[in-house]
Amino acid sequence: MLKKSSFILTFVVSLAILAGSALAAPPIKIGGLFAVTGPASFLGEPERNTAQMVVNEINAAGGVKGRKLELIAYDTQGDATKAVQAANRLIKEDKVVAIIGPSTTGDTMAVIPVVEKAKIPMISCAAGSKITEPVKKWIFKTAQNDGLAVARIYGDLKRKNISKVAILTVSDGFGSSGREQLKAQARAYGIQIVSDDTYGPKDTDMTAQLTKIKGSGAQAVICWGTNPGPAVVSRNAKQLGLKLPLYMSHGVSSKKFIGLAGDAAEGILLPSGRVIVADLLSNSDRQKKSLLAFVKDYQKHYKAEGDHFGGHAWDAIMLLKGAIERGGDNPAAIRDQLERTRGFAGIGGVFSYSPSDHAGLTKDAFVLVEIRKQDFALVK
Amino acid sequence: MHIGQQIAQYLLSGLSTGAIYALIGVGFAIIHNATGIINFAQGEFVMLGGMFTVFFLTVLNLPLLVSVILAIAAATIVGVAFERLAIRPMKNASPISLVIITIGGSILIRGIAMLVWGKDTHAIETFSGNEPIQLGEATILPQHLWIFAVTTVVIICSKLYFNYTISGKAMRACAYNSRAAGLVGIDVRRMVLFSFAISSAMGSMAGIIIAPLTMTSYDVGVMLGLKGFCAAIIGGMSSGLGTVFGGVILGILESLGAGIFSSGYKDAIAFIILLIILFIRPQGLFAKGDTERV
Amino acid sequence: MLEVQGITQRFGGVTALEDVSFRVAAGAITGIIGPNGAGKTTLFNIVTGIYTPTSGTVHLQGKNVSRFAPERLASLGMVRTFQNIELFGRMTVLENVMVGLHTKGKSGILASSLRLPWQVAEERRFRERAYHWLEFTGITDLADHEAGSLPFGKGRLLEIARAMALEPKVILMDEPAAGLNSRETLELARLIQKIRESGVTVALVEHDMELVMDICDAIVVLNLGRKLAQGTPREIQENPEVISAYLGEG
Amino acid sequence: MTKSRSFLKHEMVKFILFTILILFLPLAFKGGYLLNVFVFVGIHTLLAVALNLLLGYAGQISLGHAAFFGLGAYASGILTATHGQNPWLAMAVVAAAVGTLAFIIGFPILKLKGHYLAMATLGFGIIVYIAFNEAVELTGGPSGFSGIPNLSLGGVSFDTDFKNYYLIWGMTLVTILLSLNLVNSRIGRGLRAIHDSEVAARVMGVNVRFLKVQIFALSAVISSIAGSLYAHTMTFVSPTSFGFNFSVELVTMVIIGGLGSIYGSFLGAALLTLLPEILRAFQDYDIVVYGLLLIFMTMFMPGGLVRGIPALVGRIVMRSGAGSKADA
Repeated sequence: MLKKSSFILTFVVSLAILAGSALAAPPIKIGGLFAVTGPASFLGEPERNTAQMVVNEINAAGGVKGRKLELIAYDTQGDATKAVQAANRLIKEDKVVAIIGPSTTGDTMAVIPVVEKAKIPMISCAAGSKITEPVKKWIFKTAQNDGLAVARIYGDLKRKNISKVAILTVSDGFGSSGREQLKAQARAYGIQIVSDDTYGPKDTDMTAQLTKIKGSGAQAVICWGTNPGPAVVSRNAKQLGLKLPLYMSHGVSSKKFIGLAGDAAEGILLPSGRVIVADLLSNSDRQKKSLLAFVKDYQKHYKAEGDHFGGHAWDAIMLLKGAIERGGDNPAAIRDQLERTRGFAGIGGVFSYSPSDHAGLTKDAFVLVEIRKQDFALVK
Repeated sequence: MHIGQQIAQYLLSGLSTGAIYALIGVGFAIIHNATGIINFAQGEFVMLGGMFTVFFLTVLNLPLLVSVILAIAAATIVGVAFERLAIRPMKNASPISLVIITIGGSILIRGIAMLVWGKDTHAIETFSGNEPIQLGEATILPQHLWIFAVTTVVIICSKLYFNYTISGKAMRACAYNSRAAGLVGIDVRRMVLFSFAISSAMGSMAGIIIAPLTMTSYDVGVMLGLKGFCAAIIGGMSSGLGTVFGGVILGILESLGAGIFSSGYKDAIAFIILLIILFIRPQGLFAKGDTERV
Repeated sequence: MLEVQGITQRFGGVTALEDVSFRVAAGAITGIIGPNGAGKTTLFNIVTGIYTPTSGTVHLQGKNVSRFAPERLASLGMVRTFQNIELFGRMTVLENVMVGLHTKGKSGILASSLRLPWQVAEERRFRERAYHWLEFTGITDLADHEAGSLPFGKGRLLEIARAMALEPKVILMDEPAAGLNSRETLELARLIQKIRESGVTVALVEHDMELVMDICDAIVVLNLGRKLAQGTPREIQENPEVISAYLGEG
Repeated sequence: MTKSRSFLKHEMVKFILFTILILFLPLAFKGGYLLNVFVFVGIHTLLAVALNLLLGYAGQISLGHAAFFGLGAYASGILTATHGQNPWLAMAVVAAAVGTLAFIIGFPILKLKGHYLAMATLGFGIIVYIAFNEAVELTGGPSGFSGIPNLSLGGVSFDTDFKNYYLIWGMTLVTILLSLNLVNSRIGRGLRAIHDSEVAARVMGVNVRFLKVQIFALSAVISSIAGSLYAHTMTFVSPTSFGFNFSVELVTMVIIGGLGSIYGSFLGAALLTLLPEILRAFQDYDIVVYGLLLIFMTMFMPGGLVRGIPALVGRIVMRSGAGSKADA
């Protein structure tokens, strides 16, 4: 214990001298709650990696107002009980000034009472709209509402005069939130859901559902899930000769999906954050700089493609950094400054929080992309 | 697409998933019959088969056939090591302890796989292309034919092995009464080890032939293992046709359940049927009744 | 007391018992003997409700008790011991006997967990009765030992004490002398006679001929699933069929 | 006769010491997060004791006990948050309903033995888990159900870890006391008899089938109450907390603590609840360490912590005391 802290101290001191600061102030502690293992690890792992990467970079560049950031990240395993225990530990034992995460809507909803009571600002990386609706004083989020992605898809369907769709959603938090939004917004776009099916996160064959869809008279299929389910769906659709337009969710907006689905991915449409098409954006796009930096860094550190899930953590840390720079490092000040964030161009979109909006994004956070020749292409 | 066509497709889809469950279920049955243990780590061998193949194919760039053979060998080694290190020392343990040991083993194997290979899902190229094959009103993929073929071959081999070879008969003797088997000179410990080797090889084979269709990741074993277990129970823990029927019944029920009733509850439907079967015929659908001995 | 009529038992294609009938007279000691594989233990399992016979009936004190479950037979006053002693190994000797008193109490989950006054009284009565039966079989000093750790002979005595705690009308013993040395067998013979004297009918399956001839009032001989003979020890000893069956077995 | 009486007295002393330990434990935490962890230890102890009655005493395995816990939690949550019922009333009604359900399904399920019983209870657990996920209108589906009120009694709302600690441990201690009484009674002896030899138990007049079902239902009732307490403490429930993994974790708690030992259940629950906190040091390796621990504990401490720790201490004392006699 002593050894470790003295090591950190020396490390901090030497860095502080390098940076030209005179004092070695204690680091600002930020808590992280990520589902690094368990069924939601596809969210938690890139988030944790990104958060650590960004914190390291900020520290290497001199920290925030001359002080280092320290990220204390715990694994929730996607389990509400463990998330609450970890949140308690962050607040009571580690005495963090702010929390980023959790990764899933379920974990987030579970820790909200704890965090609200302790009056610690938290920036969730989960997408569920009920996290910030109604607005809760201490809770913000960076992940785009699923509703925004649904709006993108429905907008495109309307443009193509398609009114009958079949939806196929995964029976986990991600899928059920998508399903809820798909059903809720259908009427507004004049869309009729003619078949509403689900599949299990570990299912290996979806031909039964797709056969049913084939007989349902749908003009398009929307599949809502994260890897590997949608890849199985694409392959099964090809097997059955299902010639309908196939839409996916932003849950598969990474090259991994194309790798898994192979040929079957061709022609699939999906809403996505800008991160996968960063290099295709025009130079006037406000997010382009952040996006390119994130993609490059992630590639360098983790030898993997940075996806928009990692981007949620990137945004959260950057938002926190901005708030601390403007208002200091006590929880109340951070919260107030977070709420005053305007026009921050991050990975997930351009964030503008307000007392009545703790989600901060508009429909523009998503673009529609099509998979062509094993790559993503922007749909104008 | 009329309902007849749909049902044809449901049945065919169910048949192909069922064949997978059957193959995994046979692995359960073999270990159970030789040792009385329900090996909850069986699903992990399915995972290991797929993941080792991915590893040999993509990291070491070996040809498919070599990768498959090496993957089966590697999974079998893990199975044998598991038996030697965790099962054999527990000679006089209660069945409940053995359940916990195998659950612990499955967590351990899964954890190591996660650390070594990461959490990503991986795909393998299909063995013989992706062109769907039209079978009457329904379609399947060439890979499904591989699954049917491998399942059939495995069942025939196991039938031949248990009925016509010395060591197969010895293993059946162990299953019937291991003490008596020991007394007539059968090396029971070796038979137990052997049963683990066979069933881990079988599990990995299942994992390999399904990987091109279902993809593979460190955690595919859990659900597949459970379904295989169900298939074996329905089939009365037989290492032959009973479990195959069990698997196919389960697969078809799931597929019909998803297509006709509710896709969300399809697993629940399968498990409700399982419970009903257990309540009515606890010894499985395809086993003869047995009077309890005192 | 106990009347067995036309019992037939088939396991798959094997006929274990064929049309076996006999009577166990009240207050007597009846021995059932026969070479290995004669179907003695199967017969006991049928009479005590563990197996369901293919056909035939069992009457206890004139009441048809065929196909009754063992626990129901126990409450009607029929109890048994086992060839390979079936003790509750992780419980103490005293507790084992107290299980024998199970049917004598009526406290359920609620009364037991709340320790209601009458439940406490019942427990006290149970303990006193249990000690009585430990004294009866002469193993009082072992009361607090774990049953699983008892030597075989003492285990046999405990099994008898546990069975007697039910205050049965008839007790069936499956090879009570198996595994006992000659001194222990002698003690057992005395104990069985003491049980009979206390008014309990005894039926036993036994291999030890000396013991059987010594204490039994009546003997039933089974061979290959059929009743071969029935009579007093003397009659049986002189029955040529019995002699040939035993000699044939060699 | 004296020894048996002193045995009861001995049990009482143990229980009082345990109660004192629990009452004063929060002083050691100084309001830190461990207090929160021990709230969960309390809930898990309740569950482990419930399962131990079934698994450790009657010898009947259940791989679906998380379902009863979840049914209690969800039903309490829905009745209070959606329908505004009194939480205490809801808890009692739900426990009775869950007990009745267990009683009904207990008859066919407990007819099964060994692996078939494991499979059937597992199947039941999965069916209930699927229902939590799919009945979205009722349960909120996979992303959970929030807004469950805290319990309150006479104007005091149990809204802090400190208050919840005493509430939950109060209930747990009462349950432990009642369970101790139960296992040392006519019923308890019947259960243990079933475990050791079912045939002999039946011959002794124990109505094995009915007793098994009764204890299954009792176990479900306690689990359901634990679920209600969990829901009101967390104010949020989601299906992931009640899946197959948690059922396995419960069985592990009972076995690692010690089958057929009420205090063992506490040790098992405490270890498995504290384990993630300890394993945080291992980060991603925690799952491997957990798997290894399960295997090693089962291999080297077959009697569980409650018997293993004294044995271990004894061995160490003997080693250091008389080296030459160590082999004995």
